[in-house]
Amino acid sequence: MSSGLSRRSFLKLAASASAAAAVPGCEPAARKLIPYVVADPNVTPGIPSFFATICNECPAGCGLLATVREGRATHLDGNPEDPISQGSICARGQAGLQGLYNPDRLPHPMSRNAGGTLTRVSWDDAMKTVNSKLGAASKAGKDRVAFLGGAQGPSLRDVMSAWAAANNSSRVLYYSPFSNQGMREAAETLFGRRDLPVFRIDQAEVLISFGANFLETWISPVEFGRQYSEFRAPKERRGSTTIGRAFYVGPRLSTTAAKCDEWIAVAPGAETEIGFAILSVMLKQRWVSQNSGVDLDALAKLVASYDAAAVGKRTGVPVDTINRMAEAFGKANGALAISGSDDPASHLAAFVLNSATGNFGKTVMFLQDAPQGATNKAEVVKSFVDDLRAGKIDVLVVAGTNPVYSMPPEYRAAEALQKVPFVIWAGGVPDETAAMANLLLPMHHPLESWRDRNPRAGIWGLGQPVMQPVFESRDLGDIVLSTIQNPKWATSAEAVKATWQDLGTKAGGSFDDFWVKARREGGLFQDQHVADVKLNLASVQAPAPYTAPEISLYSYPHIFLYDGRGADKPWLQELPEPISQIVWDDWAEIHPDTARKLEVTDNAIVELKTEFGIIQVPALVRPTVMPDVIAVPFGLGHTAMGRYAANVGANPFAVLGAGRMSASVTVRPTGDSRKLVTPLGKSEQLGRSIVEAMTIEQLAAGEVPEGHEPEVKGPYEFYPAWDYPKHKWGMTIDVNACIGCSSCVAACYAENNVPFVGKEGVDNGHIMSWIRIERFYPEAHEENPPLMYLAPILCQQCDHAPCEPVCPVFASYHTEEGLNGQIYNRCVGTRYCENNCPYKVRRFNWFLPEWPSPLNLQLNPDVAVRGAGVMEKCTFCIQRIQYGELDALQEKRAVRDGEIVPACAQACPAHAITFGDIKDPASAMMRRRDQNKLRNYQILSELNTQPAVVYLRDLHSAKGKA
Amino acid sequence: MNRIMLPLAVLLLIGGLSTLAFSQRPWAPRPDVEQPIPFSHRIHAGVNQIPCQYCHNLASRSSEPGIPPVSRCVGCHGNKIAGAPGSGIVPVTRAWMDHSQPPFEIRWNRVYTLPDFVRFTHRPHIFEGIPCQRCHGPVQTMDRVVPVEEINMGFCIDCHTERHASLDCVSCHH
Amino acid sequence: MSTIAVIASFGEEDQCAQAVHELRTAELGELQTFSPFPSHKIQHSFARPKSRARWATFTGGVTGVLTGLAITIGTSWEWNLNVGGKPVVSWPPFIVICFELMILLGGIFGLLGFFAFSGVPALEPAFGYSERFGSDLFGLVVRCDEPKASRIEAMLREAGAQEVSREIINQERVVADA
Amino acid sequence: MLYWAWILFCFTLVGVAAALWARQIYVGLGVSGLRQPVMWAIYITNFVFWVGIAHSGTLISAILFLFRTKWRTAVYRAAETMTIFAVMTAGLCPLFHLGRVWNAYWLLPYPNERSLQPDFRSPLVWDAFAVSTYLTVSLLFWSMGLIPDLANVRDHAQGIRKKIFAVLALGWQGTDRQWRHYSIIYLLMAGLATPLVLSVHSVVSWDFAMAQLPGWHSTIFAPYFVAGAIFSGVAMVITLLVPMRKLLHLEELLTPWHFDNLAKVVLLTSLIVSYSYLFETFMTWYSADPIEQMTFHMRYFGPWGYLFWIMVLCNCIIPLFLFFPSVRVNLLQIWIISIFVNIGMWLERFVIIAGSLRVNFEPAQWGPYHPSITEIMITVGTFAWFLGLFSLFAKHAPIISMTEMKEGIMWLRKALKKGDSTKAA
Repeated sequence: MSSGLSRRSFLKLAASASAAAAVPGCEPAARKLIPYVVADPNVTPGIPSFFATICNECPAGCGLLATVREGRATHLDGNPEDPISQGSICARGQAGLQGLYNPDRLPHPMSRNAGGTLTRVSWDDAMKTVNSKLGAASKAGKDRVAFLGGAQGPSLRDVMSAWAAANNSSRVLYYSPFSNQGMREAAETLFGRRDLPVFRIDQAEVLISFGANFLETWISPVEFGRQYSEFRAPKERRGSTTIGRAFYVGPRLSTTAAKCDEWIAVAPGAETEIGFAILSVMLKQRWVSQNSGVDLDALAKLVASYDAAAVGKRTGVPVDTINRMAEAFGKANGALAISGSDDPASHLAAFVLNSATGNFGKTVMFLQDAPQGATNKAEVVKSFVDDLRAGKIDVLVVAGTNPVYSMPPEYRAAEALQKVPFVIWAGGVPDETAAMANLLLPMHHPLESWRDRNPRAGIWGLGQPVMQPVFESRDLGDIVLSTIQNPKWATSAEAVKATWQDLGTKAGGSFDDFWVKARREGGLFQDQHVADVKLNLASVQAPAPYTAPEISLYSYPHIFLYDGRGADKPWLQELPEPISQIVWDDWAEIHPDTARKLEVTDNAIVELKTEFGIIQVPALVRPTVMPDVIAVPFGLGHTAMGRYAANVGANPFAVLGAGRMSASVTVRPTGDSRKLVTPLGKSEQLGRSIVEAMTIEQLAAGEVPEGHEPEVKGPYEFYPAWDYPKHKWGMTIDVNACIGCSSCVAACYAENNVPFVGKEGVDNGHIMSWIRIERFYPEAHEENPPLMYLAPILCQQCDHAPCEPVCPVFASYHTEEGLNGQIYNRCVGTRYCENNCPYKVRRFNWFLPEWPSPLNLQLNPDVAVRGAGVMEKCTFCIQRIQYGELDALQEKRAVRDGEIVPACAQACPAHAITFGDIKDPASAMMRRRDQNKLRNYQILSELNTQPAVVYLRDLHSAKGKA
Repeated sequence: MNRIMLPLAVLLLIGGLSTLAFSQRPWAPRPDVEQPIPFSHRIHAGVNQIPCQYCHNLASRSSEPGIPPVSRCVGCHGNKIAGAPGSGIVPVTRAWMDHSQPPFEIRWNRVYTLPDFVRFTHRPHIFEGIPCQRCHGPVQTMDRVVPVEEINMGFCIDCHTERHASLDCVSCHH
Repeated sequence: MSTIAVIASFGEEDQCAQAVHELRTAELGELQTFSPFPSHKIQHSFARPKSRARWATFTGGVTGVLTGLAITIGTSWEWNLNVGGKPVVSWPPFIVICFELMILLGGIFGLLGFFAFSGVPALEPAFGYSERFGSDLFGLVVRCDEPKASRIEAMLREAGAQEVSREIINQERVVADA
Repeated sequence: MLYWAWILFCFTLVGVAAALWARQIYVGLGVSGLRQPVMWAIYITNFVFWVGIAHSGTLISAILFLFRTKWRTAVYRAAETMTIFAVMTAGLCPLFHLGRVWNAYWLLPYPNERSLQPDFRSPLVWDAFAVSTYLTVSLLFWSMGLIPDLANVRDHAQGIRKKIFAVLALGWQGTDRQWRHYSIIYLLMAGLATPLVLSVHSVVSWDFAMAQLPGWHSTIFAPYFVAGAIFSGVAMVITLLVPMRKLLHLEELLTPWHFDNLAKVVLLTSLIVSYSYLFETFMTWYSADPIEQMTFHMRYFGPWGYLFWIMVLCNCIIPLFLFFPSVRVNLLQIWIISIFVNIGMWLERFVIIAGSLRVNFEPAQWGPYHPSITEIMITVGTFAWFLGLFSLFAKHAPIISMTEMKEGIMWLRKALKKGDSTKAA
């Protein structure tokens, strides 16, 4: 940002040019226009600027492209240059904006007095205190000052190390609850490496996931979502049309499991058994690749006690299933086994499976360089917390991590923090750790600061600030660098630049060009050579045979709230978890059989007691979890962290052992209940064609499911058909590619100023999302159903739209480009259109929507904010269509295919949504329809509404074939 | 009979007219807008023939026409910038010299506003060669800009119909 | 020659009707009756053609249908909007509007026609009206030349009039009826 | 005193409802229990209910006038008055339910600079036309019938009352000329009102039948709704007349003979309505449309099944007692039956409107509905508004048509003379 502009006037200008707060109706727009003194080259009122930066919502390190309007970031998309995100981003990434504009962010430094109350202090006073405390501590002895942070990029690590060194300390620690310690341990045992390998699901034909929710939270979900849709796409393989076959072994039918062919329900911890049993079958059947280099004798010894029959007995999995998986895996041309279990032995099994079939280097590989470990080993963190408790630290700086919330109870982190004389907390929304800190400093949001990331070898992401800070916050690096004398870099921006200077030197050429390119492309992306690793089975001990506890608790990172960092973002709370469809709460999924045994029903609060403690969670009785397992997601149960997160649900971290995601548990119904809220009505389709599926065998044979038409029939017209002179916009949605991640939903919230309504609002049926992931269970009578039906449902933009002729005032009408337009300012709110909409995709504003300041700064100025009493709906992002058409008009050319992309299609990591012109048969959208003619269907097509959206049926393998 | 009907008709007429008069019309122009600087469009655009888009340089590519930054003023006024005390250029000088001070910013008063549900964008209008005066009136003759046309939907629609421009509702309302 | 009004009151509808019939056939003067309810017999005895007010209703109905067609088709052409793929001029729904406007304007025109033809609202009271004519008696006023009055009185008494009286009326106070 | 207490009670309830409505306008429709997918519920139920109530008034006054039915004279003024107030109430209901009620006038054509007019293809615009026409024509018809009676009141009133009624009576004196034109126009208005009353409820039923929602999309809706309207309307007439007869001492004018005839109409329309229920079910089965069948299955056996069965009890079974002549002349018994019919017919509309919305095409969007206190109080308010207005009118204006009663008494006297006393008994 140019320096010629004060932040206040800049914000005022932003406000004047935006439509954010106004309401259709009568409120006058801003009446003052304040010019720049010197025009900012990055800000053109009315035209978005784009900044490449990096995402901080999980360790995957996706590249982002931030849309900045009038100096405000309004939308986050994937950075198309970035090899991980490749232009798409998950819901959590998009909700980063709500972290940036969170109304509960610490607005200014605060200090806690002896009484425990917080008072506002100035930055100068705060820094004076910090300096004196640090000075005293560093003089008191070595290692009396410490830093505890979340996963960080190389530059900030350098800064923190330099700071610690200047303070006579070496204690800089990084902690994050999900850092794949099990996989790192297994890799260290087998290959002598602690970094994470690279997975290529798209290179496999068969995939076995041992509890790895790779489409939700595991390692790099956006990348895996893209790979998985490639893997599942029907392809000619060895003479027949097939899709990749996927097995999910785990306690819960997660979104990932739902997209697989088969869910093998096992109790938590039993995944390892299945893995070894598969190995044992493969060994017996000689399906182990001869030239894999695996020591077969050692392997035989390892799997000796994992005979399929014995494992089947111990885990309850049919032997036949194990054999089938072994056969599929062993015979596949490219197979991949992954594990997301907390048991290191399961990772061991997965690595051995991949090695034994010769897939190392093909579907999974280590790269030659290994990035610096993002977080510290569990033992290191534990001994550090012990040191804290022992009073060995005088000043502790905590930033970017929330130990009080997410550390296992055995660490006793809260107690340890109390023993530290002076805790400085720096961050956004004050969380549980902040509640124990002596000094609270507002830290820049990642979108406001310079930083970098090295998520894997060859990928260097560069994060640049995309806008001026919203609050009186400072960058963490700047804060700590200002406390040391003669720092190597004055600011963290300089530190980042220095790191990149090194990279630039290695890359060669002029640094200025390199730096411009890096900032434009969002980083440095280089191809990396695959490392040749050798499997070493010598030191591997077979794990002890598994015995299932009577009832076990299984916790898994919530698809949106992850390790709890998403809980303060209303979008993420309001997105229904795809499988349970629950919003704004956590829940204990209990199998109906178990529920009967325990005598609990939906919404009854159950008390879950482990050796570490007790949590109370409302029950959700569903068949989506293994019997005798109770599944509770991580992410909720905050006692602080702002209005959206605090006092919602329970925190499973508090009852689980270090690094564990499961535990033996005793369950007691408390007799109380709390209503779990979902926007979902019924869980079955009742035989209606909403989400359709077919087996790959049917597709290969050229058949269509019984009672369905092979392709979309031509329109039946009673009246003369309307002509669309220019364009006729349409969409093709591949249900098979859709992974249910809800990224499209989040993108729609961001792009179209869709308000959130809170738990009560959802319960009252006021949810506003224009697009939703619909989830249906298969019905009992269905032959060969998929595990779950999942598909995005949005306005179908029908040609014979039932909603249009019933509107008395033409608020709903058909545009000249085939869209179902909704004119908000004309709407009188009869709601007849929604009554007559078979798809129920229209949303009514029951109240005046509210975005607590400064969340309103996120609003898209191209879209009107709808007032109370108005119906609203999806229009395929009409503002983007208009923008594209105006661009084409100005450049005197036709609109190019792919030039206009609605927010949902842009966000989709699996590229399930394609948008284009129906009148252009060469458009990617129409080609996708044509190439998958047998899979085309339209929702409720018997109504002859003639939707502009054509879905492609979901594909899965027939029962027993997978 | 007239004794009843005539007063009734008058009453109805008065009622109707007052409803019209008092009904809210956010797009209605406000004829008297004082500006912080006695900036004259007549001198700039009329006498000196400076093209509109020299200062409002975004009009051809953005929805907004662009309010010229102070630097644009300084660019021409150059060394005469200081001006005599009390001259109209003084606030510009102050804004230029002392731009970190919010009190010295220039706060233009908006003359034309559209309600929030109208998504007007200048870009296609400039591209189609519509003279600025079509909507803004003969600005080059005005010392202080006052609106000439009442920019309501009827005004837009008349011109769109005449020029066969888009009459699709979503063009402006979304 | 002064004009005389003979006012008679009857207790029975039939008697009044009979008197009207006789006086009308005798052509002795202008007749006006007052009755508490619409008497078909009295109306019949006047032997007048059917009321022309009914054409007002007809005109209103036709105007309504035409107005309906004009506004529905006219306003549809104004914007030519596509709703649900239906034609811009969709006849079936427009019939509903035409029908309702036919009824509406038919009713309003009918009432106006009634006002126009019957002289209601009447600002001046009719000559010879008595409050009892509104409740239980039938009144008959005969306007005639003075010499005929006695004969008329006799005829009225014969017809069964309960009371017969005579009044001299000024030219200005002639009942407005023609 | 008791009377004024009753009026105060009614208008207090109206005040409460008005305050809640004002709050709903200010805060948003979220204060109602309406939700996805039940976007229409009690407000529209009330609308259909009150329009239905209105219909019997026009039926009694216009249709029976055309058929020269003799028993109508004593009750038609009350029935017609009920029509006016019921249409006024009904006209308010769509306003309660509008999201932006301040723009309600957009439903009617008026000149504007944007040349924007309503979409005449929308059943809601037909509604706006039908209901406003109905109100206007009913008012004209009613006030025309009132003119001779007002003249009569004028003739017997004193002082200021006389002056007021003199203006209201428009100088009516019952001359042969006045009666001549009056009779023909009154007849023609009755002739217009008859198709109007059929059209209005048909249009109201098309609000639903024109939608493609299962449970709404049905061609039998127009006759079915008209019969239902007359059913509920005549029941409401009985509900009002029985206490009115007692309180205003009209025993001489409103004889059991009148009620016997009203009860027969109730019985007939009850049978038509029952037949419609059966036929709707048959059509659903015969259509072999699983979605339609599911909707009806849910209507009978779903979570709101009990409402349906209460409705069947009230509308189909209880009215069967009217087959007994002794019940038909027992005022207390038919009064109780009429109240059941009112409840049943209100439920019928609710079951059709909200019940069908609840189980729409999209199972994932099925949802419950619970009326909020705002909706309940506004519903109560509509009843209070209607009853309050009716009470005021019954007390202060000629609620029995004197003119027609006079005609009727004349006829009765003659009938007695002829010895034809059976009808009169």
